Amino acid sequence: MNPASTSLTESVTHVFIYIVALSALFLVGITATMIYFVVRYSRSRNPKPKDIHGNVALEATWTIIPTLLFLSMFYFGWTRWEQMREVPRDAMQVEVTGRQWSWSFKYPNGKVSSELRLPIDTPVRCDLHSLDVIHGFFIPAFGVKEDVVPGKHNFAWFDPTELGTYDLLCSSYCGQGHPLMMANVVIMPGDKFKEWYSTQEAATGPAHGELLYKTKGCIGCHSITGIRIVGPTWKGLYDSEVTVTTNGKTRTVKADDDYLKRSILDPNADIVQSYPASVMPVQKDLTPQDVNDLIAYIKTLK
Amino acid sequence: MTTSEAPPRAGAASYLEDHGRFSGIFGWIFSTDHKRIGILYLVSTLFFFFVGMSLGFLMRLQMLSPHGELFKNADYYNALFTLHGVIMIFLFIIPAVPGSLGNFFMPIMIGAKDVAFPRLNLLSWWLYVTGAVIALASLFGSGLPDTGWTFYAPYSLRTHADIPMAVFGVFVLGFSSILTGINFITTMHRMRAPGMGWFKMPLFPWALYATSWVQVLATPVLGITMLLIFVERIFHVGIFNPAMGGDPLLYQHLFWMYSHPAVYIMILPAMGLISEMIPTFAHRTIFGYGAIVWSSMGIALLGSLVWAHHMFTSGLSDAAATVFSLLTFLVAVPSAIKVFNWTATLYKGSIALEPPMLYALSFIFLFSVGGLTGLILGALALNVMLHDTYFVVAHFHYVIFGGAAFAFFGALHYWLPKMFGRMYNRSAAYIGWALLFTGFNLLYFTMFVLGVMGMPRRYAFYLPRFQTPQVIATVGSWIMIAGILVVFTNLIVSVFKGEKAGDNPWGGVTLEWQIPSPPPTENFLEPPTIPEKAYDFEGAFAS
Amino acid sequence: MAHEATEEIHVVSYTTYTLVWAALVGLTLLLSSISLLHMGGGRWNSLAAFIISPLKAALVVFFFMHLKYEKTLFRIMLMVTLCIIIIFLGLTFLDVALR
Amino acid sequence: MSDVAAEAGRAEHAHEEHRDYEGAKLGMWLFLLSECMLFGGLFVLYAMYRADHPRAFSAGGSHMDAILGVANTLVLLTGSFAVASSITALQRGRRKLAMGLVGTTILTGVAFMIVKAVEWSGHIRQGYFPHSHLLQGKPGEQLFFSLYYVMTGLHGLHVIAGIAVLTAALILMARGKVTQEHFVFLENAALYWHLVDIIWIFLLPLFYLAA
Repeated sequence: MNPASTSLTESVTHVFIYIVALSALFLVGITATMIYFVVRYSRSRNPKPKDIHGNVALEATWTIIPTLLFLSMFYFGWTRWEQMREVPRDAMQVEVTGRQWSWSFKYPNGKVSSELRLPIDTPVRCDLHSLDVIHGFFIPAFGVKEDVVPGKHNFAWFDPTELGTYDLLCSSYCGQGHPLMMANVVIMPGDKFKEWYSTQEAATGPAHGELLYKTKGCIGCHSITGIRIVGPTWKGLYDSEVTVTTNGKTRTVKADDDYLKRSILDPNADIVQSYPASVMPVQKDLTPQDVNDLIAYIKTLK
Repeated sequence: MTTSEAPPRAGAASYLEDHGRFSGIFGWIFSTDHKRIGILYLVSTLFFFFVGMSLGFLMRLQMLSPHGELFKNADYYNALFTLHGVIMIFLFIIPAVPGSLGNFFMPIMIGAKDVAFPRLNLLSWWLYVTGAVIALASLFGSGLPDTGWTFYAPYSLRTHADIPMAVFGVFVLGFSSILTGINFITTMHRMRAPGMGWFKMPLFPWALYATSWVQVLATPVLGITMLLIFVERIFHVGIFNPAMGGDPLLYQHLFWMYSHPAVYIMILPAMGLISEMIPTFAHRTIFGYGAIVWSSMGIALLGSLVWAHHMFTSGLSDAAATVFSLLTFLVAVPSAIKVFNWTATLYKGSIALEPPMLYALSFIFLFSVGGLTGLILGALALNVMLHDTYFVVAHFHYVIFGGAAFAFFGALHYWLPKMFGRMYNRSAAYIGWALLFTGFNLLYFTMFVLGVMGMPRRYAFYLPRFQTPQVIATVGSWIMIAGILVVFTNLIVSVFKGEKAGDNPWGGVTLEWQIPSPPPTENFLEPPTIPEKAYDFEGAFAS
Repeated sequence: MAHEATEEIHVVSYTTYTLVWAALVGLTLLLSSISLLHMGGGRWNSLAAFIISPLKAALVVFFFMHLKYEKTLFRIMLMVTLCIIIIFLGLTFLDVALR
Repeated sequence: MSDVAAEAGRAEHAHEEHRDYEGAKLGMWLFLLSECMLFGGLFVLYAMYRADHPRAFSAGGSHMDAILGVANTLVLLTGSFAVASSITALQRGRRKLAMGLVGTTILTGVAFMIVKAVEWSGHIRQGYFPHSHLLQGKPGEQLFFSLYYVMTGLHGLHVIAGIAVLTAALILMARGKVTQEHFVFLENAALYWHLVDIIWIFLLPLFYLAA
């Protein structure tokens, strides 16, 4: 826990300390009493036991007092949580899209990013969408978590108060790439953010391809470093010889533009050897230009 | 089972010798004797415990390094935690205590000859085995099961694993559990010995009574949920598929309507075992018998109403989240009452720190940790932070392993002399316990720390900053497993080679201590003497 | 082993069964005519279903299934089960309706 | 030793012969309550989806043949009446009449299933089944039909199970195993049949009268 990361973490920390302290008190009390009794009334010290069937007053006490304490824990947990559910009106809206296995962030001006860059001291409301299964939007440093459920409009908001780079993790199990479904949350000074926010990303070419790689889910399965994740790596892929199975027949093809285009648009046409079929989703939201840009990006990965 | 040198008692042979109509292995697997069925459950559930434990061991090995010590492919790790969960929950901890110790001792403790429906009882075990075989057959289907034991939609609708087979296996296992519940409720209503009033019943049967109700009324909801996943996978009806208008959160509602009460199916019988062991080794009556009985029923009832606290971050409505959080704090009250009563039972007792008692006392400690961390998770603001992290994993293992399984292991030490007429090696039992207890806390307490640090569960790989606690937890798992091996080697050896135990080695007063060890097939050679009150130690020692 | 099969056996007369059957048929026809003839609009439709169906079920449970002649235990068990179903419905609705 | 074992074996056998009608009925009731919870889960789903898509459910209901639904209800109610009366007949010692009444119930069950088959095949022919093109883009109606197939399908399986149990009762009555004194098997079979009836009583307004 990093108590200064958002405006809410401090009050949540107070609840945490309150409940943990009370719980520790319970635990120590019970354990100490137990150990004392075991020592004091051991068979060697106390050979003659006494049957005590109960004591209404005592039992009533240890029913009522814990009930009240438990209710107080509920109360504090609930009121702090209410604050976490009330989004300030001036919050900036970011559309977060989770898919197997990557995150992408869309800003009000249409800018798309693979990192969640935010200005400091500005409340932000993240609207969470999923394109396939349930994911979990989890920023441990901020204590923020909300499931990203397909067909549902969940949200999370926070108010970062410290500069820095934090991890965004997926908290809800979503398959093979689950542990790798990460993104950076970058909290920037207001002016630096504005500068970044107003810069337009390249709309075509390899740079655009790279953005697509990071935001359209490719990154979840295809590495650019040469290691195997779920699918084949893109490093050195272009113009290499690939052994594939097409309609049940094994053949060797050259990974040229045609091959790559076919693999992006119809992933099950050629199945690369030692990789399973029907893992890659069909890419419905890529324009022909997008596909060309992706291929241009792959070409740069020598 | 070599008890042939035991002097034959007048009346009837022990259940170990009397194989009924069939001999050899068939004398066991076709026996309708509740004691033999209890032993069948004991052997089969412990077998699956060891399978599940081995999978857990491999998971901990994988966690030794951030990039995965064993597998570079997350698929294998995902299969490990799925199988570990399914096996430990559906094949071990749910059937273990009611199936083995419940079957063996509940009829004896209420003075009955057998359960109400002995053949149904055997059918339950067979269904259990069938369900287990079907569930494990899914391993050899289209891919390794990788959904986690929760089978959350829509992931379970899309994965390549053989989900229909797995959920059908779980459905059959649920059916077995329902039949056991029906059998136990009927037995306790109809088969109590004359004079054995409801409020003279020992607390283990009472706990089983509460458990059985949960089994009968909650398990069918799991049944229908699993059936729906099955139908969904085969006919694509879209009931939970968001692409077709279905609502994946309703899957979670239905799943937890069973699976939260299932936690009480696991823990309630264990609490019953603790309520047996503590009075016996303190040599005094239980403190607040009525409170323990009513808190069992209260837990069973309230526990069925808190399911959605597993869904606080899923987009549940704010009103529902508030109500479920409140109910969650209320269900903690009866559990707290039990803990206080057990502790108070030690007061002015004459305590023998035998191995079973050591397990019972560690249960109180570990269960308290589990229960209190449950309060942390039940608080809405904190749940947001801790949900789906190692904190939940640690909390669950403290309650179910530290709670239910510790009570089960303790009760195996407690009742082994009764079941097999032989005593285990006490020093080995102490050593096993010490290793188990130390390793357990090292493993799972570290997980609380990891959870607070923000380590999500079900990760085959993790960020380097989590490595030190992960390594500590793995070392803990080695110590714990060493302990388990010592404990069970000792128990298994003593079943065959242990010293003869008397009929009542601990000075217990419940009915099972009035009969020979091992018990004869008919249980009671003469009608049992029902004490004036439950756990009447003064009366027992006066006579 | 504690109880012998000495409970008194209550034989229900054919007349009772016939009357119950007639009532069930009558209620079914009433319900279907209300909804098929759209008597009083859709609101009556649901209301009729909400009242008449449980009434029919109660007739079956109490007479055909002999609950009227069974011990209180059976009634309590049925009530507990119904309450749990209603609570399940209510608490789930609390989420679905107020999301 | 073997004598002792044999004696114990006989005792066990005698024990299995022990009859506890109250216990048997209690067990059956518990099983029925658990069946109620099985369908209870589906009713929860139905209620939630109907609350989400009231219009679509009404539209879905308009594709149902209400006359067939009502007719089937009457068939099931009559079957329930017959099997209930068969217990009275058996208790009064009229075995033939009792067997005839159980036979009637079995026939009503078969008739019910035939009507059901006609209905399902009709819907499938018209193109109303999960994933059919008629239901594409209509999530509410899709859910209505999915629930319709799942709930009536599961109910149908229970009807088949009920027919099997009643047939077993009929055979046992013919063999003299279920008699005026020992009628608990018939009573439990009847209880199961009534549960099947009750579930249908609720399915009727939920699907056939949902328009």
